Amino acid sequence: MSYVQNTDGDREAMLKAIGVSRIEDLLKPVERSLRVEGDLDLGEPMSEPETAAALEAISKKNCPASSLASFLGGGVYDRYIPSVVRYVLSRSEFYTSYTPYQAEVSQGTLQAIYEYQSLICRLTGMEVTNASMYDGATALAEAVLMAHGIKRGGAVLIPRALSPRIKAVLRSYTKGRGIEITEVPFDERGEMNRAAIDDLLAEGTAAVVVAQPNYLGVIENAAEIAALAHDRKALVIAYVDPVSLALLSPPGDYEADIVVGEGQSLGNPMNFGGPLLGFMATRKAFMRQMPGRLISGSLDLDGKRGYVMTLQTREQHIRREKATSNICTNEGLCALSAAAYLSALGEEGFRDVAVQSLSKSHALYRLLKEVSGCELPFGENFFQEFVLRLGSPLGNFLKKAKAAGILAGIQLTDDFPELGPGAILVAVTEKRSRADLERYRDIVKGGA
Amino acid sequence: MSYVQNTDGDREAMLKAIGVSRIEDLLKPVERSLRVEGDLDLGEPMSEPETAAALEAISKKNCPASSLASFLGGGVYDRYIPSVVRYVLSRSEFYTSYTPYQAEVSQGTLQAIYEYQSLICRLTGMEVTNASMYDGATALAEAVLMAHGIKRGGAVLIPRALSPRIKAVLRSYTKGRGIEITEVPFDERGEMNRAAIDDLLAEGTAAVVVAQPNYLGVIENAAEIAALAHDRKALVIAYVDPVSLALLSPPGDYEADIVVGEGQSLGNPMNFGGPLLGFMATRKAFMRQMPGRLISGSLDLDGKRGYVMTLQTREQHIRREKATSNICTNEGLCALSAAAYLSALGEEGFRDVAVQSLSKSHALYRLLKEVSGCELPFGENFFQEFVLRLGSPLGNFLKKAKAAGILAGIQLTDDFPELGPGAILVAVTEKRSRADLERYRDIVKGGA
Amino acid sequence: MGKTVFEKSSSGRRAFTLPPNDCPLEGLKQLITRKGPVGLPEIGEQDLVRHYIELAGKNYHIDKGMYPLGSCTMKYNPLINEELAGLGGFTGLHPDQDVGDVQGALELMHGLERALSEICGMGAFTLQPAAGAHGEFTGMLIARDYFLGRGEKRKVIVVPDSAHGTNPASVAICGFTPKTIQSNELGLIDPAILEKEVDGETAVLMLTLPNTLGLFEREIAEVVRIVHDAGALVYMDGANMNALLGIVRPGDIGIDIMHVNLHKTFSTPHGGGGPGSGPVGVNAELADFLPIPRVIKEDTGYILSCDSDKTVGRIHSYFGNFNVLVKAYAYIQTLGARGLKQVAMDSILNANYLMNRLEGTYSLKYPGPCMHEFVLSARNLKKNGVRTSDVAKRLLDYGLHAPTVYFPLIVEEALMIEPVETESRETLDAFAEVMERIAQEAKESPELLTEAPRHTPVRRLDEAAASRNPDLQWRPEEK
Amino acid sequence: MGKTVFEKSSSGRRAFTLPPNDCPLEGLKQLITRKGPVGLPEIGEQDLVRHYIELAGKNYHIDKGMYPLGSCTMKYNPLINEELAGLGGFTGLHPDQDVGDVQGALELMHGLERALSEICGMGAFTLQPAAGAHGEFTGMLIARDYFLGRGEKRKVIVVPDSAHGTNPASVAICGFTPKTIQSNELGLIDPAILEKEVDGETAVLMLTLPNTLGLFEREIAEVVRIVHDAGALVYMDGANMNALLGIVRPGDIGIDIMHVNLHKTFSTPHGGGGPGSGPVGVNAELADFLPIPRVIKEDTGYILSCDSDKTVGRIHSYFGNFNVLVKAYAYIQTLGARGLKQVAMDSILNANYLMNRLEGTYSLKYPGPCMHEFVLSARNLKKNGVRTSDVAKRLLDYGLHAPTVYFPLIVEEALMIEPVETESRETLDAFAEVMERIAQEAKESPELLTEAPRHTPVRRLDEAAASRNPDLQWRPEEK
Ligand SMILES: Cc1ncc(COP(=O)(O)O)c(C=O)c1O
Ligand SMILES: Cc1ncc(COP(=O)(O)O)c(C=O)c1O
Repeated sequence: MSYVQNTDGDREAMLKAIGVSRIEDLLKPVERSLRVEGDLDLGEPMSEPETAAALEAISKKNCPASSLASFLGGGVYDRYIPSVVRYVLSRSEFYTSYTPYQAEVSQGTLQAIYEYQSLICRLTGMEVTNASMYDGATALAEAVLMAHGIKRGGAVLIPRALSPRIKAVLRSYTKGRGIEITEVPFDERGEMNRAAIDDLLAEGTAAVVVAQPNYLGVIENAAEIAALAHDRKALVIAYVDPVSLALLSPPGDYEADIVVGEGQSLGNPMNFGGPLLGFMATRKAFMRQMPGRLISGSLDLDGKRGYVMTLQTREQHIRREKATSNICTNEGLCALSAAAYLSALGEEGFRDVAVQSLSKSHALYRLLKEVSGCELPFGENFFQEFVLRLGSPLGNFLKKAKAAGILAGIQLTDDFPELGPGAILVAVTEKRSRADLERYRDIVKGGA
Repeated sequence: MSYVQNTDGDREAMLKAIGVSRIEDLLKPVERSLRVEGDLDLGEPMSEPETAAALEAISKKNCPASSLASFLGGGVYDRYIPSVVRYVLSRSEFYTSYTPYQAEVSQGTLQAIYEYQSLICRLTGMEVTNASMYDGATALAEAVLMAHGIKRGGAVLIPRALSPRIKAVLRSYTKGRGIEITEVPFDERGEMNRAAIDDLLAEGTAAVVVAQPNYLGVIENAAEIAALAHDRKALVIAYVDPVSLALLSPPGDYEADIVVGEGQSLGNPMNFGGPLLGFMATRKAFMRQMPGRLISGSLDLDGKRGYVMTLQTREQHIRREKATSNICTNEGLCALSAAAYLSALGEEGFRDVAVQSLSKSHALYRLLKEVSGCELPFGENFFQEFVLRLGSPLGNFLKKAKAAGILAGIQLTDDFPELGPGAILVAVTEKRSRADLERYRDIVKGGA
Repeated sequence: MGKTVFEKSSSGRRAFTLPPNDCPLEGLKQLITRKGPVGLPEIGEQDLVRHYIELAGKNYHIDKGMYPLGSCTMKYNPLINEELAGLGGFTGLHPDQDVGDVQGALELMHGLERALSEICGMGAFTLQPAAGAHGEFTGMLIARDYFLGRGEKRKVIVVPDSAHGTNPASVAICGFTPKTIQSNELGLIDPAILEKEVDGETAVLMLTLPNTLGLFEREIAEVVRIVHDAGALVYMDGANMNALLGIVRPGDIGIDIMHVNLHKTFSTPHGGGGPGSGPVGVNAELADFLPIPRVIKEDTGYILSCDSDKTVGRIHSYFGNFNVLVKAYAYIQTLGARGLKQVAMDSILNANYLMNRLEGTYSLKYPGPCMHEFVLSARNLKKNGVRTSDVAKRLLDYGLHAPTVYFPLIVEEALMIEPVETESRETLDAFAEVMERIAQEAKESPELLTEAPRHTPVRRLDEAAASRNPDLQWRPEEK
Repeated sequence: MGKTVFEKSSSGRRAFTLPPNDCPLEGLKQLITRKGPVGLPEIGEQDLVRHYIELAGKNYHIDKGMYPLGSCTMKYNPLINEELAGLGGFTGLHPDQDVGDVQGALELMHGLERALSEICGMGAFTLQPAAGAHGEFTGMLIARDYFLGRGEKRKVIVVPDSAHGTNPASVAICGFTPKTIQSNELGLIDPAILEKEVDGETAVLMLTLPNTLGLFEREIAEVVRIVHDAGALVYMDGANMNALLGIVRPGDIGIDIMHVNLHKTFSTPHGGGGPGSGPVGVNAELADFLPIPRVIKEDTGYILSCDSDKTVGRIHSYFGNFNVLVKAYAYIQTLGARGLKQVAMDSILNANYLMNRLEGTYSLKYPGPCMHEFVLSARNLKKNGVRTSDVAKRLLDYGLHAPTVYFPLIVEEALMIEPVETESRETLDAFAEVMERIAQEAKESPELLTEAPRHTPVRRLDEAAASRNPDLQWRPEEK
């Protein structure tokens, strides 16, 4: 089937109005030799039930983490999503609307995103934030470009304990500008090595990136790192997990200059890793250097409150080659999810998500500590994720866990050979029950 | 969790405004001795994820027909439902609105039901129809009460080949009024025995019910039966399958006086048999005797078209004990489904549903005809459903079919012992594929 | 704007197509007897969606604002319940499936019957009735068969004058004769009057508790005693059960038969007119009269039983509005005992708060405290040429819904207000403020009321013309 | 009315609660370093739903009416695709799951890559870019690494003056230098001018086809020849691919790199600003430069491969906007080859029909036939003191959305109109009628335009004040 509405009768009447006899006549500007001959090799049109059956069959070839006890994290988390979030997202007023170019008929989207901005500012303790970026990785890359722009050059220090995927994106984004990126190793507690930072920081360093918690789950002493960086006039970019901010100091408290992160876990399904939600916040002073769309409150002709896109001169519509970035379509609907999620949970509920993730991840850590042969290289200074080392190749263990309905974690050894063989990253969210944790422990016990 | 919004602070302020100190003080009119002591035995409140998990677990204890190749019918059918129908039903403007008592802010529901009425009139060829009844069975019962009222008494003839469940409901509804209900047997072709009708029809007979097609799937010569009834001044009540009306004469053509039926298969899921959608249509002359709500077009003060509930004097709000029936809350949302369904399919699409059901049921019939030991007691004069007789108890056959993912049909022997042992009612809708039919044939072959 | 779907039709458009037919129609054409088309509209998916979005925009609904409709208990409908009722394991069940394939459904129904029995203090429940009035009818059938079984020819059902219209109608369609008794000056049943009206002819006293004035029958113990002493039964219309959850169990106070409205008390949505569900509960002695089939729990699982020679029979094709039952069950699970009691307490608090605020502005015939609702009268506005219906229409102009009007019949110019527990104090205050402003307007510029509404999709519609000459279906000529 | 969620907050309300925590927090308090609350609103589920329903009511959207936004291809978003993208087998996948557990997802991605390659005539596609501009950036990275690999220091990207703003911006953030070339009097690239601008410094010609005037580059074969002869690559911004489906395959005419916007051409919804998806296709020679990981089909199943020493690397955390890919895949499956071609044909027909009707009323700088869109100018209304933005705002008063305005930059007072194929003739006629009425109003009562809109939730907003002093977050003091 097709979603075209013209009937043959319509077409005839329209062609007559135009004054040609066939649609082909309108294709004159396209030289015949350039045109496709015959049909594309794509198969026959399908009816709705056929498409549905085909896609359902494909979906059943997957074994989704959400249907198992998943301990996978590393940036994307399996969390409870309140029904109200799904409901808001299912309203076509939100999902079938375009970018709010005509503010007067887009107050729904505009106010929702304004509220999203307000919520992100509160979470991060920052003054301004944009309306979303593609994901945490590109948000960090844009933050580095932004810092590099503000400082007019300079190298950037990043933690080694940053997601290898984020590091890869950062490399792709910065190589065109020739920005030097240096990794700061982690110390024996899994924290960013402060001595190494001290060594690597030069007068011209543009920025130091601190990940809080870092990719290995470890809570950094972000304030100390920020102070070190600021001492040498480098900007501080904090890459933060938004849920952790219910319990950890907001980056505003340690005077971060730019804050970025991945917001998927604020009400968005995992969706095989996309769409995600990159967020970015900064100080008011850097507002005009920040990429991305901004929504501002304003007043209408009658003095009534309303919302508009603002500072569009920073964007590519107007300044084109001088734009702060090329981002245009962003992840607006995911930002709406995040706003609905945070509003549904509220102060108490959101804190509870963080508290449960914290206490459940520590409960598993403690259970595993009792198992012999089970190494936990870093201490208890972590939020929701920790490194577990089993000492031998993981294939068998992961298979056994899977058979018991458990996705045990992300393998780390390829990306972090220094962690030794059999290292995995174990994430525990509020969705896991004590019984899941005990089952995990039992499998480790059986296999170790 | 609870959906109450008052906080303790709210309660305090409100009690203060009222001038009492505790909510209990407002319970003064309820003598203390009448009150429940302690908590009900219902368990602890649950959070949303807990409720969801509990209900999902229960739902998984079912093996839904929709996930198998189902040949169950008998009034409720497994049909394709267009996504647009689900979407319309998911809009809270429709499902969370009340009965349209305030017409000016209920034009959405009112127009939708007006369109539903128009569609049912077109399907049945009748002049007026109401806004829905509980189900086909109660619609038929109300039609019998209505005919009895119009004729001021008299017996009612019904086909033996009517759903046994509908007959039971009819008995419950009519026993209070002492209406005599007589079954007319079916002949060797499965049709309502015309000679028997002739015999049973008396001058005072209130109505003859004809089921088209009847419960055994057989297409009746409704026009002939109607003529017989009208000859003796009895009213004709047609109980029709709405999908069959795409291909069969509308009851208006054979001058039925009241038309009723079950509309579930017009865009409503099977839902374990509820909610269903009873429809009822009649001649304009009987409009004021018809039970149920009616929506009429009208004009507003400014001459703008709008819709209102009308002839409410027939209902219980005003005339109370003289109301045409006690029905108040009806199946409005199911009527909306039906309207959306018929509009989505349109003339061609709806006809295709009927054509596919007809041709697929006949294809299976023809396949089974080739299998020895497989009896098909009635001829080819059927729509979408037919009787298959295997001659021996069915337990084994049904089990084997189920194991092959097939729900083979409804057992008939208890309700229709005259059909002999091993009789089942086999329904084939447009959802079944030729492969399903062949699989069915193979199982019969293997087991017969 | 405002066109019907028929006027948006253009031949050849499609919003849905079936997969191709893989079976021939050959040799079947003679079965096709319809001459000419049905006359269904043809429209593309986008335009059909727009049609319904346009209609949706013209509806008030609970997610837009408060519905202060007395007796209707229009409370919030939790989203999760909609999701759960939509699970394929529920929606995809055919009612003729083998019981082995529907154990979950039967477990849920059995669990809901038990929960309702616990909440109401009744011996057993049936879930078959598809709405409240259907429940009343079922209850009357039970009473009929009960007395028939005892060889008693009792034909009279006593109904207070404040009762909902479905009560006498249900009585009448069952072959009983309704007899109306007057409420006393407190709006309650007067035991002294009742005593005189009840006799050996009386089958049932059909009362509503709290009654439709929002009042609890203070003398209920005495009322029940009088009826029982006369050998009759007490039926309770439980549409107002919201106020009693966890506070009073009707069975405990002697109610013999009752119905509840799941689409009110148990938060299942009303769907613009249905589907609803009106389960009926009976005391243990009457359990055998309940409709068949009944869900029975056995050691090996749940079964559907038709074994009962006393049953009133079937009153629905299958098991009632199952999809509605799922939502009610989820609601009860979520709230638990404490949550349900809180519902009652807050519905009572909200009603008294609002009554307290508004009783100076509109007149209150029967003094409080009320239970979950209360009835005001707009008769004090009559001198300004303003009627209750004008107040109602003016509320629409403020973007609010009107209360139930002109019911119960015993209150002149009645405005029956039930705020329900899911409304917040801010919402009640906002409603009260508008009600006060309207009373003021009635004095200062009554035409604002009599010409209301002005800000709705249509203005007041000519109902008289519609009922003189109903236009019940769209026809091309008429346009 | 119009309050933010913060102003609707009341401490202690909850719209969602977690199951109780079955693990102790003991001994972990020292890890908690946040001082004081976050400041999240507290609100009940009903009031939160009402909040978003209120906001929803203030949005225009495709299910309400047409979006004649040129270059945006706002077409109908089929409902079934939303349902399918919401299947648990898709939404519940974690990107770090073992490939064995995600074979369906990989099959879908592989199938979509192949379908896009077939549609565009390209050698290979990546699905990683999350939007069109992200695709442009990816394309520029590929060109960069390609020339780097060849040891060529080409730094210039030639961009026509009619290009979308993201084109030069993408060029710049990649470290290239954009060079703008003027369109000729037909609105097209002039091969003669191009020949002069392209040289050994030129890395890429970045063109849009059909261009943003809705015109097909008649000399495209010559244009491609010139660029290739200079050793440079041709990049095509495929945001306007809707007009070419089944008619022209960019790869066939020599395009080396291109992106398509799934959220335009392939009907995935725009979500009020995203998510989108901007897959990038390259010719076979450039396939190794595509981002990793790539989906490879092997005999035993699908794998994710990072084996490529030429790859530009990763440009997204995982595999792009997977959920969007599902919808595009379903769309392509549903339409098939014939359906896609019909999309192009009808989008061209609709555009020419509307252009033909409106070109007398507004002025048309570049003559047709156009492809899927066209650009009018409202400069003829200037004499009445009316600007394009006034026409746009007046359209809102009629319940319609405005076209894209003031773009492309080379048309004065531009009104860029793309009707798309999912709109019916009736809808186009209704739009044209309003456009004509507005032109009439501009002459007769220009204040209707300059003071528009009047019938929208808010009137014209003070954008200047907002940009002088942006209010980017709600703060209690400010209220
Ligand atoms: C007191 C009372 N009784 C009975 C009913 C009838 O219920 P239903 O509409 O579900 O048939 C209602 C509903 O309005 C009611 O309020
Ligand atoms: C021609 C053209 N190129 C590029 C883009 C940018 O696409 P996106 O918004 O998805 O980044 C657009 C979108 O508006 C466009 O119309």
